[in-house]
Amino acid sequence: MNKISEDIYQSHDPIAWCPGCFNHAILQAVKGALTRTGIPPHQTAFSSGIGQAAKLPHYLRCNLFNGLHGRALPAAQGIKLANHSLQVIAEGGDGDGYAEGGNHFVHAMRRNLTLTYLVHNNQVYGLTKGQTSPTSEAGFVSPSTPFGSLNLPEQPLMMAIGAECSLVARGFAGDIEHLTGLIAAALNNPGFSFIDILQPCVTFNKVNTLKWYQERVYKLPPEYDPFDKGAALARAQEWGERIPVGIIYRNSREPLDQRLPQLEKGTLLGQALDLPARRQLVDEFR
Amino acid sequence: MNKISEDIYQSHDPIAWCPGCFNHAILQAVKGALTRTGIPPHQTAFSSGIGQAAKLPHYLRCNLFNGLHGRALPAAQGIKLANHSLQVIAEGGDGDGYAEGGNHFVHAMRRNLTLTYLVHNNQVYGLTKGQTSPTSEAGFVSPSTPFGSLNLPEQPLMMAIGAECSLVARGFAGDIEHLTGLIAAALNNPGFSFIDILQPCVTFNKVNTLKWYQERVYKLPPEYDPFDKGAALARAQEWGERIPVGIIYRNSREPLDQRLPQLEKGTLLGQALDLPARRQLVDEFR
Amino acid sequence: MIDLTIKIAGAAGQGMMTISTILARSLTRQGYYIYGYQDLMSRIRGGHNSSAIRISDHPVGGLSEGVNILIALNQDSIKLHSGEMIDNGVIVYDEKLQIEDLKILNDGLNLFPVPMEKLAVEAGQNKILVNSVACGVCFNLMEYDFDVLADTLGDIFAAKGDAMVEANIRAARAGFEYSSKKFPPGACPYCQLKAESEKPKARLLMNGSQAAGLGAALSGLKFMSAYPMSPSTGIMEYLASKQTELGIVVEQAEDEIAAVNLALGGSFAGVRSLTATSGGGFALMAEGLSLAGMTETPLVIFLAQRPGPATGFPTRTEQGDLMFALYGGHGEFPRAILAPGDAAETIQCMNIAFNLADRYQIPVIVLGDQNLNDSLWTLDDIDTGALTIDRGKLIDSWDGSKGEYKRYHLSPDGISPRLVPGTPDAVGYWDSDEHGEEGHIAEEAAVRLQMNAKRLRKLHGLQEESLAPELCGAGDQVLLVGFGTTKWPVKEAVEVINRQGGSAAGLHIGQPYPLSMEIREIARGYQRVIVVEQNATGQLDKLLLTELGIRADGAIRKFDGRPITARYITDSLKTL
Amino acid sequence: MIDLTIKIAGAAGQGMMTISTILARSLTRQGYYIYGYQDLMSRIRGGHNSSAIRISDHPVGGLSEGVNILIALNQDSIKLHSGEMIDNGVIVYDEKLQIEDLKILNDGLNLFPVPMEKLAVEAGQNKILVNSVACGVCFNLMEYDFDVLADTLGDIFAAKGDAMVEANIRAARAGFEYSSKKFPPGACPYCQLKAESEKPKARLLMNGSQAAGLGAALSGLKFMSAYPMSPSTGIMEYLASKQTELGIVVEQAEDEIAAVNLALGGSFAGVRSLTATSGGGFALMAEGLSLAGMTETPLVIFLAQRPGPATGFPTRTEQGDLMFALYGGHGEFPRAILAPGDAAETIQCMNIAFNLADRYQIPVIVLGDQNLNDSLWTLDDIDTGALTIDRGKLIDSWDGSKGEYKRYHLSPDGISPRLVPGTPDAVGYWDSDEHGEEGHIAEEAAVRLQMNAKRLRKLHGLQEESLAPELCGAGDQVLLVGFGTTKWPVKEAVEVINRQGGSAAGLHIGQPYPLSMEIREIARGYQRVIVVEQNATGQLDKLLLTELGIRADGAIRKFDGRPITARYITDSLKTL
Ligand SMILES: Cc1ncc(C[n+]2csc(CCOP(=O)(O)OP(=O)(O)O)c2C)c(N)n1
Ligand SMILES: Cc1ncc(C[n+]2csc(CCOP(=O)(O)OP(=O)(O)O)c2C)c(N)n1
Ligand code: SF4
Ligand code: SF4
Ligand SMILES: [Mg+2]
Ligand SMILES: [Mg+2]
Repeated sequence: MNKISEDIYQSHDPIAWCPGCFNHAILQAVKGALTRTGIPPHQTAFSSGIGQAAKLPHYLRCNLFNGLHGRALPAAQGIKLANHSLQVIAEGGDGDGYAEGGNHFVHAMRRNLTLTYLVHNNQVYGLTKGQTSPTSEAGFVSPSTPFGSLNLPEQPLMMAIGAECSLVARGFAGDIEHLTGLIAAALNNPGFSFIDILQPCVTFNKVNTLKWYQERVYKLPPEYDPFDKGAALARAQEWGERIPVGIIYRNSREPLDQRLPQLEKGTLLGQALDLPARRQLVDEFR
Repeated sequence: MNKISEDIYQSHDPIAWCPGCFNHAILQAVKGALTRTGIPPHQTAFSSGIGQAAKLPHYLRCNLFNGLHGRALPAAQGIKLANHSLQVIAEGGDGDGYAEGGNHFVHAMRRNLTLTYLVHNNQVYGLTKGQTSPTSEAGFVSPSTPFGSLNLPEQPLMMAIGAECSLVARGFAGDIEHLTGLIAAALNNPGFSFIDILQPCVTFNKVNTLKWYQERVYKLPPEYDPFDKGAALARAQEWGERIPVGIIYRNSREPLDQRLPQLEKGTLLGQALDLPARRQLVDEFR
Repeated sequence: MIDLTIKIAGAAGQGMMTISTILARSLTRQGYYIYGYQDLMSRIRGGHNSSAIRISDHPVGGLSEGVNILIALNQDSIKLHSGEMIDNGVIVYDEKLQIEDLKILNDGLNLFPVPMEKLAVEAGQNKILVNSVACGVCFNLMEYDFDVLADTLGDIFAAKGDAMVEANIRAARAGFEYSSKKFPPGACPYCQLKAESEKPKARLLMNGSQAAGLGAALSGLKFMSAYPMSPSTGIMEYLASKQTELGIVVEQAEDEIAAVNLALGGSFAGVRSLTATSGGGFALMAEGLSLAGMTETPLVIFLAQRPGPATGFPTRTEQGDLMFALYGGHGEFPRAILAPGDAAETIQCMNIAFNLADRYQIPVIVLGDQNLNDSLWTLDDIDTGALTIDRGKLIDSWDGSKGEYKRYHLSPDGISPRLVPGTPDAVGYWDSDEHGEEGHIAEEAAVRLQMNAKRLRKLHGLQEESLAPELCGAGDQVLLVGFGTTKWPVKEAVEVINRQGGSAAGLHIGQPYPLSMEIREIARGYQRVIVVEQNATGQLDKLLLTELGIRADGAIRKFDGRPITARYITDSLKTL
Repeated sequence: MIDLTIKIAGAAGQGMMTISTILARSLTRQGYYIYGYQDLMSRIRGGHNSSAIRISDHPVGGLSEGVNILIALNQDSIKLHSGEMIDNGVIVYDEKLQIEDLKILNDGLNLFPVPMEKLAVEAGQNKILVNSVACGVCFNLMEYDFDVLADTLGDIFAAKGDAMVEANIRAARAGFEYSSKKFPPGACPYCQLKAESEKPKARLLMNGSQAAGLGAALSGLKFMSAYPMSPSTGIMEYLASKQTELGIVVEQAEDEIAAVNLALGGSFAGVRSLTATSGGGFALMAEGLSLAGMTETPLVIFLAQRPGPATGFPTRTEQGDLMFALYGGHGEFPRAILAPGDAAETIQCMNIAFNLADRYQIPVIVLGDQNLNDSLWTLDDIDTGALTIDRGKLIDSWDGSKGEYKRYHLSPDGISPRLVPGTPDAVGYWDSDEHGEEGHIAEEAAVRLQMNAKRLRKLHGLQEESLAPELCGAGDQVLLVGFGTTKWPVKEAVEVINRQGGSAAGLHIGQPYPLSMEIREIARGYQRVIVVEQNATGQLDKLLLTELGIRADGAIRKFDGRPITARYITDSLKTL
């Protein structure tokens, strides 16, 4: 498989992120993982929301549906159902995925289609200039919460494990190599794979900086068993002094794309229209 | 407090539910709990969505904002923020709360305003005539899933505990007395209280019938400690042979309505407008 | 001319729909035209519902004002509907009902107590067989061949097993025979139905939701996502029941926002995709509609209207969302709106909708309403061969020597080649921001002007091929103009007016946007143009003015949630 | 007449806004009128942004075509903006920039390299002080009193401590002095600004978002919920910063659907509530808007338009959502739409909006756009006493002897007493379904007709008190009609036309719905009515036709995301 080199993913679109932003690192990890898994650009289908994170696929050679803020997942699932031979990747920020798109996240996990969902979690709204996001720390001061956020930060990993998400991981944009491995694992996983990626925003998040993360982030030990749900729930709650990264949870749920009888004969896209069968429907109304 | 009798909650609106429906039981439990906690009708504020469940407040004497399908919680929170002296109760079905309104559920728990959220979970869409709901069992056959539902049913209790909801309970409409107690506990709890109520739908759900529930439902033992999150996560996952009812989880989070400095002097509604302070704003633009 | 109305009334859950379906199917097979309207409350049991079928030897599509036979399944029904009866109509009711207060009734009415429940239980130990007893009674009153009914019962109950079929036939026969004794042939001429002399035609019977689903299936639909909402749910339910058979995926979404974005994803991936909803759900789809406009993603939305605002009247009818369909979604982008007036036209419109969506890469809205979606309609046979599938500029190969594929290539007609994702040697960027030809985010004023113009340019083509309106009636004084389900009531009103010495014509607009220029030409030929629509604010009225400069001379509007009738139109016209 | 434009250009993040704010505030205090426009890209760093301020001794509200002074913070700026300069304008840039390719420039231009970065570092070891250096240079070029600048710097940086204040003043002085050497008094007359002779007026400077927030606060707002979306976010941010001080709650919602329903909840509970958004968010609020209509819940929505469809141009301007504001939401219900043309009018409109919402118990939409919301505007002082608070039929006591309280009591004007929940001895049912007077779900046709009529009846009162349009210009041939932020460019265009011997007048519509009948009367007085608007499809044009029967004789439209100018209007008019 590994006949592919990274530069076949080169896009012509000039990058519009801040210099030093860790989105650049995520971009590199995505390219690395695609290279490693050997997926050619034309077989990819990215679906992204709106925000800084959601711009990522423009900086890749790929098929892209860059839709609405918060709606990366519904579009991604429509794509997968229509053509499950595509490698589908949904991408967006924490505001995009956990605020505006929160409902779709929960229900996408229930459906469990084979796709990879990458959330650039910078704990802030980047593109709209620094407002509080669902994952912002309690007390986070921002233009929308000038006296500090009073809400409990959302716990996406707990939600995902609770919803029996097929693969649940946390990545760190400060460690490209490790992140690349996680994304590659997600791309290879049959079912819905979710990676919450800790991403320092150098412009608007002065709390959760690279250093802040570096002091806390640790890799799950090799003996850690992600199939152990109890252990996973415990690790998912670790936040503060120590923050685990790696594959926190996985299970063996069979993905919807392998369970729908309609997709046994091939993709919806590829299957010839059985017009005679369709025309026979008419007779039922006689 | 208990000077109030149940008939002060009598409404003039004729009930439009099916005969034998367990919504009638829930109505009785709600009236009972209001009576027990001594809340007079004019101090209530119900907010409900759309569906069979959401009709309940019409059959009570209460203040009611009967809004949109899925939007009981945002309206309820707006009411509470505007006048936190009201006893606010949000009410709806499983489709209403977990499908259309899923995003609000998650974020309402993050906010943690003092209000009670009652979900009549009949595992089906009643008002629209029997389609699959987010909590329908895998394999559930309905007009929208004639070959059986392929999705994993949603686990609202896991979500709620994961989101650190202040009080998480499961009730059973087949046991009015027990349910009344749960609702009364919720009404007395400072913070967001959530009760998922198992409600047999005698018309459309032929799987999860009264008998089905009666064979499975058991009450949490008196020694059970709802403050133990690990234990709560374990109980929340019990479904199948045995289904626990009672207060599964609670914590001591301080509710938002007690943390907002703006509400210290009284309700927003009640506070006099400080017009001079407002007019002083003008000078900042000179 | 045969024109007979049977109304079945009772509490929700008593089976009115079953009776009307059995009668309607039996008579459609005999070559009659049927229109069947469901008058429902938004509840599952109790309350008061009714189901009316109108039977005729010429096409019908609206209620008449007189009921010939009323099957009253409960006491209330007699009180509520006896005023609608023709002078000497027959009211059939169970003999157990108390009828003291029926003295208020018109003397001419025939009150016909039948021991329906008793006959049902005798026939099969099951009260539910009352439905078949009632059908038997009707068949006798209509003086129609019992075997026709027995055949239909056989087909309808086949899935429930032979015993069930036989019990139903027994029950029906019991009703038929009981009735025969009381009403010998010729006793009720005003209920009589003559077997058509000609050989029965190959006609079809379906409701509008089924027609929409069938039309989509025949047009190559492969993916539908929707969230249940009356009166649109039937479309999803129909297609869901056929999905494994046809290789279609029907996905119930978590909400309407997901539904529309799922469909857009499917369409991006290259398959024909559909969503369906009613006003409230359409409101939630407005952002997705705008996204379809910007990304140039084909999309068909079936919008089954019901009276609003908000939850409104969930089980009733209105045409109150025309302007919302036209202006819903932020920003400016091209779209098309179709508004079929019956089931046959619905099938055609679905076909046109999918072709327009693909060819122009735009969202197309098909407007239905509760009357269209829930009513039963007779169709002349469908010529499936005439339904075409034109995918427009969809391409699944790319010649790299032509350079890079550009999703938004600027073309004279505003439509760019649309690459199927997965095509070797090429990728496509579809973008919700303003973008350049290659589909990346753009900021320049010049690019904006080009791309906005490119998108809006599609309106020229759309306008040119807009569906011609359907003109009926030879009069030349008054032109009654409507869209959607006013079609048949207007037609019937025109016939009545002209028969009574007036001079009217009717114009049915099947495509409210863009409007055909022909409408302007036609309207010029009349002294008065009267716009007929089912809303309070005159939405078609406004549209005719802004789009074609037609200033109507009068308006006939109805907005009580019940379908408009020819009589309502003719009565209103007298006051104008 | 003083009319001077300074443009500051560079990459996002270089501080153009800081410079323009310092200059604008300094000069507003001196009694000048300022209009400051932000030309931004949708990114945080890099790209190309600019900020232009126009300074005049009479009110201004749009860009002029000629830039007097360009502060170029990077190379690109010179290339991109030199074409906009007046013949002998001054381009100020850091001497470190490469300017070989500046040969392309018009000979008359004054290229003025200043060691800005060097002076900044010298003044305070901090490159960011370049901003103050640039301000100093400008003040010299304008030949204006340095102390005025020093005062403003003192105020603006006060919060950052004395050291910061002093460093900024040092840097500004360095720029001022460096410039004085090169441009002695009188050298650049075309940049010169005369200190006004009269005593400076008590004028104010703010952007449109601040004006909206301030207007809401002055009108008794207590609750706001919103989800961030450019260009509306500033309203929430402004009010959030004042919330503890004023006893307001500002809640950032999880999405726009929550935002609108939170606000409706607040309003139901009896407090004045607001939400704000842009097109995409408004699309998501459409269902809530319809709910406000049905439940008769007062609601003010500030809709800050940006070019669509979909994500479109997030940081640019357009008036493309007028029809969506008018027809958004399913079903038919009354609403009002206001469209202020500047910050002062925004404050008034917010006040009117809250009063209309409370008095008619309806949703009121205030239309802004990126130009209104992000631009800096000078206001004559605000007469806060003139802003009234009228809560309409809000009641907080109930006399049980009058019988039960009925939320939807049928009244002649369509407006029912609105009980605050919590009022002893009474409860109120607010319902999203069609309902009877008591607020419970209803199904009857007669109730529907009554309630629909009750709601729509409010339009009569609304129409009668609709804001009168603002007429300017004494000409009587051409009437230029616009709404919202075309106000000042139209005004200026009218002045230019009349000055050049034409005969024009301008009409600004501050309330697009319902439209004032006066507009029809006024329009009759002109030979030609030309509609000026910032969209491609002519939405105001359509509105004038459907609502008032005014058929425009021509249209001037702009839709490239940049604000319209007087010059654009006069040039376009020549081609009509
Ligand atoms: C419906 C809608 N609401 C709001 C916005 C404005 N908006 C654009 S991006 C964004 C949030 C960005 O935050 P996040 O998703 O965390 O992405 P980041 O920029 O931090 O990567 C918002 C609110 C929008 N485009 N559409
Ligand atoms: C936006 C919107 N979508 C869909 C509907 C239609 N609808 C009304 S109730 C309902 C679901 C009812 O199911 P549930 O919430 O479980 O309540 P139940 O009737 O079972 O008590 C739906 C889909 C609606 N009213 N509004
Ligand atoms: S604002 Fe933050 S997230 Fe966005 S590009 Fe800049 S550093 Fe990255
Ligand atoms: S449909 Fe089900 S939930 Fe609804 S009233 Fe009937 S039994 Fe109850
Ligand atoms: Mg973010
Ligand atoms: Mg339910």
